[in-house]
Amino acid sequence: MQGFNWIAAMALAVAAWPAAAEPVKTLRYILPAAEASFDPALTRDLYTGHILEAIFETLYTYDYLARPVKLAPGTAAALPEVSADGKSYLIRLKKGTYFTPDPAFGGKPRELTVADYVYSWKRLFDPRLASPNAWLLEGKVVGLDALGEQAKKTGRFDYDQPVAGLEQLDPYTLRIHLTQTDFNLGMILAYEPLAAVAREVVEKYGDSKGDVGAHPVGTGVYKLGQWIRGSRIVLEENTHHRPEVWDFQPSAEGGADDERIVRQMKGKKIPQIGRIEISVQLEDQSRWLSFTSGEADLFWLDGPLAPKALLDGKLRPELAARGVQLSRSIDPELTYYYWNMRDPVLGGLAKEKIALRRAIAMAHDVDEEIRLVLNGEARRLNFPIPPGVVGHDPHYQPLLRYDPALANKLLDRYGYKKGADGWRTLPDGKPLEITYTSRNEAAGVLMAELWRKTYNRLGIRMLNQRMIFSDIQKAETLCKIASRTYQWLADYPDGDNFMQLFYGGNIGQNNNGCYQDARFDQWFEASHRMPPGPERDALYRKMARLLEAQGAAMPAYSRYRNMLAQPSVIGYKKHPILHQEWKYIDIERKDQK
Amino acid sequence: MFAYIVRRLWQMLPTMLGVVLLVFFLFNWVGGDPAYILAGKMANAESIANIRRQLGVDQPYYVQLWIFIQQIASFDFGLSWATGEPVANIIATRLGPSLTVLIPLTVLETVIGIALALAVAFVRGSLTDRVVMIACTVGMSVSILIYIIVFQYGLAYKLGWFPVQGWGGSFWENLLRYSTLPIVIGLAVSIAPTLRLFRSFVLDEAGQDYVRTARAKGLSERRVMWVHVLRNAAIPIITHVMSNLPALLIGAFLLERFFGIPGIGREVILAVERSDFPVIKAITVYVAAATMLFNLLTDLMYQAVDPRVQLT
Amino acid sequence: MMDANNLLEVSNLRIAFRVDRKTTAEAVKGISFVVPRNATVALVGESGSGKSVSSLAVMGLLPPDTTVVDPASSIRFDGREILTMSTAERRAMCGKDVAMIFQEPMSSLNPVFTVGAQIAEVLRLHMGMNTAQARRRTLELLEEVGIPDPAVKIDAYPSQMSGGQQQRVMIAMAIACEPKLLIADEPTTALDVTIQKQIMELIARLQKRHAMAVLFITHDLGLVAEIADHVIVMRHGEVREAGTAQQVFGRPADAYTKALLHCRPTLAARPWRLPVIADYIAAQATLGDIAEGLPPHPVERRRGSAPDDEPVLVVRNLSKSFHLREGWFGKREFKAVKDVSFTLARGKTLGVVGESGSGKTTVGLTLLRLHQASGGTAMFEGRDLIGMSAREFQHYKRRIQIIFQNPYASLNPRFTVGEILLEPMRIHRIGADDRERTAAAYLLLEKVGLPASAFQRYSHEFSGGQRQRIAIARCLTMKPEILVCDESVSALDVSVQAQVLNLLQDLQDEFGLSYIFISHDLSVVKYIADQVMVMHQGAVVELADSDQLYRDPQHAYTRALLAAIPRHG
Amino acid sequence: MTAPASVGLWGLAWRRLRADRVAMASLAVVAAFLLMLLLSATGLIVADWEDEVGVNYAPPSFVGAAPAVPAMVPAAPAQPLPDNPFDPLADDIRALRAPTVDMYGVADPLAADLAQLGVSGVAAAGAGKLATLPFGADKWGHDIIKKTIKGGETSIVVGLVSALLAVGLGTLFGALSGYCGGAVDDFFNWFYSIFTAIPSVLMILAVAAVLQQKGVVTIVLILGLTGWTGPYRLIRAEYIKHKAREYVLAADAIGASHWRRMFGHIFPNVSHVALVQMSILVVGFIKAEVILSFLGFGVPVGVVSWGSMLNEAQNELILGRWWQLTAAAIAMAMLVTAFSLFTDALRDALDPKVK
Repeated sequence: MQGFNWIAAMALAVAAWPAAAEPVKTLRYILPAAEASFDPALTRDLYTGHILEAIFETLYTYDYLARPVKLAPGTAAALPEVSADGKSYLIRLKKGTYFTPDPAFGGKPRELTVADYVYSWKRLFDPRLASPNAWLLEGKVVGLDALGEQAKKTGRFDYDQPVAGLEQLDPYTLRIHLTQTDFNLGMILAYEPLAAVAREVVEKYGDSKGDVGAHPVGTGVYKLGQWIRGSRIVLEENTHHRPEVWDFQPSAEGGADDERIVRQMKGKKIPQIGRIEISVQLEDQSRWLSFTSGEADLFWLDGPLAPKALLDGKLRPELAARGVQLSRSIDPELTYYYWNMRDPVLGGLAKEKIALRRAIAMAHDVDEEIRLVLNGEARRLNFPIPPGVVGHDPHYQPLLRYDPALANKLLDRYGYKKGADGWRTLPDGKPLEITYTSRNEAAGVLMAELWRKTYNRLGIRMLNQRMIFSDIQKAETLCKIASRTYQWLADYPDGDNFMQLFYGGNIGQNNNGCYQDARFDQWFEASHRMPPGPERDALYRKMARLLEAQGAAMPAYSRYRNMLAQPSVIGYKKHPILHQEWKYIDIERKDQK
Repeated sequence: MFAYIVRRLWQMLPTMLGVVLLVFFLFNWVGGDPAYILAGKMANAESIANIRRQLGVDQPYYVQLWIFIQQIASFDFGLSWATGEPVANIIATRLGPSLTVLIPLTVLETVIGIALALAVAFVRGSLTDRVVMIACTVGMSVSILIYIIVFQYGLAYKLGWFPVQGWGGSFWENLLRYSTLPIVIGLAVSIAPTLRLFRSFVLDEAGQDYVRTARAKGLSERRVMWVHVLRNAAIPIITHVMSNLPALLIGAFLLERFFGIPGIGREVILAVERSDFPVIKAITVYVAAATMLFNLLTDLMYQAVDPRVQLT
Repeated sequence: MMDANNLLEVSNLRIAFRVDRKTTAEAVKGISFVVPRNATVALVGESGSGKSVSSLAVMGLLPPDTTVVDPASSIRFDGREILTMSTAERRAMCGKDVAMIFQEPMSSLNPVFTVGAQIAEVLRLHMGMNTAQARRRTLELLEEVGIPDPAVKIDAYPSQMSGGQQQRVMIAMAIACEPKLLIADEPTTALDVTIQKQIMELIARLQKRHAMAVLFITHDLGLVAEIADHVIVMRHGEVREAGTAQQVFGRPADAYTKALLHCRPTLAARPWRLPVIADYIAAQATLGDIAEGLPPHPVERRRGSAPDDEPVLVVRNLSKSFHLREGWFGKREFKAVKDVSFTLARGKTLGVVGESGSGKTTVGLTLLRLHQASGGTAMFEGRDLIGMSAREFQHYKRRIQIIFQNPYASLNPRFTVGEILLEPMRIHRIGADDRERTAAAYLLLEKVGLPASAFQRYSHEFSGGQRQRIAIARCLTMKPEILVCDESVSALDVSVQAQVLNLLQDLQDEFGLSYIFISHDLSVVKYIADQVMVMHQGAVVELADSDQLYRDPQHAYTRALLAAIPRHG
Repeated sequence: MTAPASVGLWGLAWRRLRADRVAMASLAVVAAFLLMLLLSATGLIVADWEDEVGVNYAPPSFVGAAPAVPAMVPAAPAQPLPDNPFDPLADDIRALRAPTVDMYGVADPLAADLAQLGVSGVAAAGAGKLATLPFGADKWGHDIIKKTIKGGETSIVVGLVSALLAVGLGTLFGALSGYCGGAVDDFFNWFYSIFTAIPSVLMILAVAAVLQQKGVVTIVLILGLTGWTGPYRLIRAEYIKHKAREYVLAADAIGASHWRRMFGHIFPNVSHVALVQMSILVVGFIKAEVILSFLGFGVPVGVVSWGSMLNEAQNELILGRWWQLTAAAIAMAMLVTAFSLFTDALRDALDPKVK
């Protein structure tokens, strides 16, 4: 054992080595999946979003504590001035926001102007970049789409050509002209792909085939320090950031917790934490053991780990005793089941097809799914717009309720007779088999198993098709998936972002059930032009009811987001839209290692 | 010697071509359409067509194949579809962590394997020998997944002997702090099959006539084993160790995933999960090339060990 | 009891091997013998006689986990009991006082060390020499055993030496520490006759010069006639006869010894039939004791070609080259057979002799088209067997057959004897149906001297001689005209060899077969062949009637071959 | 017909095997597993493994029921629409639950039918489910013992069939390559060098990355198509060795055709190599199936294998539900150990030194 001790001693010596030079407060965080490119235009996953949100800044952001969420100015001086017809937005920037120093600026500080935003938004339309985020502004801003079209023809995107819809009144003032009424643009502008990047940086490091994704230069509170791809990301405080002070009001539903947070944090400089160390850990066991052994300060308690820390939605006593804090919120997310309206077996508005779909919906035990597949970490949802999103109706009563006996009777009535082998056939005697598609991973298997139970309850044969994500997406855009469980996370917390999932005009994009109904489309188009309010909510209720009545889709649940924090973390509360809240919190470590 | 190496390299070309064709067939022909992953959540037909154009997957197959061959020849596989990182950079940076674990692991495994194999061969046929062999068989029959889960939970978490996972910036920190437990697990998993294999190598040699001669000379059993037998058994041992190395690079992916080691194996799995074809293609081709080069290296090493081998 | 003059005294040695948990097989059944100082003792016996086991027991080289040495056994060396020695004591003795050389010098030397290192290892271990001293002494030893250019060869690896040189190295290693006893276990069996002679002479010379005792183990009684002072004959783990060389060779007392002496064909005589052991054992049983062995057969067989011989196979300029891949695309040609021409007469035997690598086996294989000839013709009934298509040759296959050397490898181990015999008949549609073929097979079994019960058994259940009979029976199923016997009796014990040779001769007499008899053993060829063709490095150096060739060899190589044959009696 | 004394090489091998106690013990274990496979495949046992007999994650009987479980079970059937127990709005929803729902002016096409059929209410869920099972239950309440047996069926079949495929391919290619030599040999060697240049894990991953259809057949194909190289190399070497053996030359001399020599003469003499390879591969493939399941290549829904169980149970372990992992791991370790030991003994028994 001599040798072992020697190694252990060496290891300790090595571990102690960097400790001396670390007076800054450090927060350690774990991502459950690897990050991708740090180019806002190319971001597609929320893991990368964490980092982008810290490095880059959007015009708008959200109030830390306000619930339901409230838009707040980011680099903009104030909320936008929207014209009455909802077609024109006037935006003013705060002065004195600077990009972090970079050789691209020739060593001089470089102030942020509206031209940076205009440039960043143009990039989304550059065909060479093939940004997955162009849809955020697609068809919205006057003249912007035309610029992209022109580039496809000439092969070169002309960034210098002005866009009529993006009127730069002065370096700090921008007026956006929209092609149609849209009251949600403010929330869209808070989405991190629309953050400002500097043209000099992009041109220095190279776009598209270049390496700008490895050189993120933003105006945010943090800048990129050490980066071992796919393993370790260190963010350091941007000491040149414009001074900000923690000043938020407790929200009504936040109660005592919010009061405490305000008490602890009010008046402090933003940020308090000077260094964020993020490690990527792919395995559940590794993550959990890391957190419980104190190697992480904030912990995203996802999926399968929830029962380890939670009991009936509350922190387990042994963790509570250690002072671990739980912050729990519902993700602005809708999980729903759809049945393809163009599928020869399931689709169509004929009564026996509606009966078939509704019978299936009635035979599915959503609560069992929540309990078994999600370990209880979701809230049953009857309305297509989840809580915390504008337009949600907590009082909406579902039409489709779990009642397998009734469902079977309904099928009997419509001639789906059971054969000698115990399986039902179509009314015309042809075999009845329904394909349920799921992703090729653990959760996909579980869901398929659950659905198999549902179909077994009805005496319907189910075939499980498991595909990789890209193939599912491809098949969905072609209306080739018969039925699936689909999850939609809000891009912006407005009901419009959810109702568009069923809009006939979005078939081939994300109306994956390929649902098309003239009444629904008409109501959706009307709601799209309205500002939020009771009038729009009423329309949403009719739309939700129609979906249920026709058995096109059934809302299922929204998942909880559970964040655990070590006792040393101060002022933490999970925000439903923001990926992370690092700049709003503090940490107090007695044994600063 | 030089002529031999040149000739061997020349002979690798058809194999390499086969690997390239196979990889091309798998990914460009059978593989799914990457455009849908990259298009994001609001994909429409037009943006997908644009992505396909940017990736070059809308070209005829022979053009794609030619591009692929050019990429291999120029060591430039372009950028990862998922992260935009140059593929060459991915391979260069992930190799270090993998080797930090694998080289000590291989060295220890080989040394311990040889020592134990010789020790067991001393008592061949005895009860100890049989018990050790059965223990090895039992050890081999447990999935590596279980070793990792249990060792990480037990040694790192419960006993706190090792960090649960992690990877640092300095080589020594990585080697002495973070790699220790993965190496221990790797050893626990691999020592049983290695011991069995090496034992059979040693016993094969121990039955040879020259061993009888050595004993007839009055040499001690230790010298017979460690000098006469080992030197001959080294030939299959070298073959085994060398041919295992490139495969181990990928095979250690479970260790790398569980312990957060940013190595090649983990990268491959990540790429598979993200359908990041350029990365998988590049790694496959390079690992295949490495395998072939290692085979050549093995043959060159034979010459040093075995005078009967004439490389011509 | 201990005679100070006896270096090694083996008494009541009893060794058994564990077969499985319950059964053991006794290999040595309580033998006793002595090796006097300074004397050469030959331990003679056929395979399974226990001679090697006894010698390995002296060296302590028997596998410890499966060997049971009877506790009553005793091996005393120089007054010390070996069997009860500690391992360390025995190690100190082995290689120093007692040394051993083995049958296969190639595999007995460690392939990855230079010969110098392997010799020096003994010197450093037992003589306490340092590296330089050991190297000097190694050079002397290599010189002494007749390695040419020892200063170069000392750094050579065993694979870079010929078989004879390897055995010389083994000998050098054995005598390095001036042992009192050298045990030589069939040291020349794997070598060609000319080399065999040199090694024998070397051992004899060294024995005299170093005043050591030699325990010489061999299956070939004739080999030791010239060098042995004492001869011990063993069979089935027992000593059949022991005595001085003169006594054993001159007046053998035991029937088995006599059989061994007479079963082997000699150059001097060609009896009508070779005597076999059974003859002697039977004679001993009936006559009690016979002083001179069996009376020789009254008629000697006459051999030789005659002008009226009907040629059955005429071979002209047969050549065979192998191509070895070399370089990128290059090939190197190796001529195994160069322009061989001969005529085989019906009912006669052509002997083909030569040392290993002379191409004699290739000639046989090429004639059967088991190897593709590179050139030449082989005319059979006016057709060229070499030139015809494979399809045509299929019909000729049954008419020219071959019996191989290794009786253990030439029968398919997964087939019963019946299947082995029926297969050729089925292929060539000999016989109307399987019943008829089976009947024919039983007849043939009888003909080659095997019991009918053999039909249903597998070849591994038979001894080497019996297997060779099965192989012969297989050929006979097709009623061939020409039989190529490729070293067909070389792997057999002397007594069995005689039986098979007799069988072959009987068959020739009965069916008028023509044999091409390939062998390295000149005595056997002399006995069986009418004509002898001597091959050397792929070419024919001499072709003559056998009596003439042995009486008056024309070529120097033939003479060298003949001179190397050990003579006795 | 056969004389009692006459035993073929296989017979001899069997005799040697029978003398080996470890071999016979492991053979008994393997046979027991195969018997279990046969019974479960024919539906004689564990046909009902999918019945949800226990509560979710019911612990093993010898551990005793989890305290929280009985409290939860009766709660479920109490309400027609079970509320999430931590739903802050639960009370409001209950209060507002009316016999009819507001249709907001949307017509229900099935209103008339449903009115006739009436609301039947939910059958009591969880009623009659056991709080503990002999070795516990999984997520769905399946009996772990039955599931393990059923999973064994899949795993062993996957192992056997894919090993058969791999050895079949390897033997065929190896026989052709070794026997024919020349261009045929060059071609197969080229093929072999390609497949061995790519490490098998990477090969499996690459195929995994592109393959659309997942299922048992896919697993078998992946394993079989990547596993043939080992048998190929050995069989080819054996054929090269045997091709030059005298009994094959003798067969040539008596006029046996190429085909007959390849498969009539040589194959029986190398088949033990194929057999040993086969058993080695079975073990390897049963273990590989676990890794494949880990990577998401698992068996389809409704089918269970040890791999899918281990994969499922991986996360259960840190939640303290160790029984599924333990059951699958032990079952697998037992079979694999027995199979490996048997393979070793088989190899010794078939040792071709007899020849």
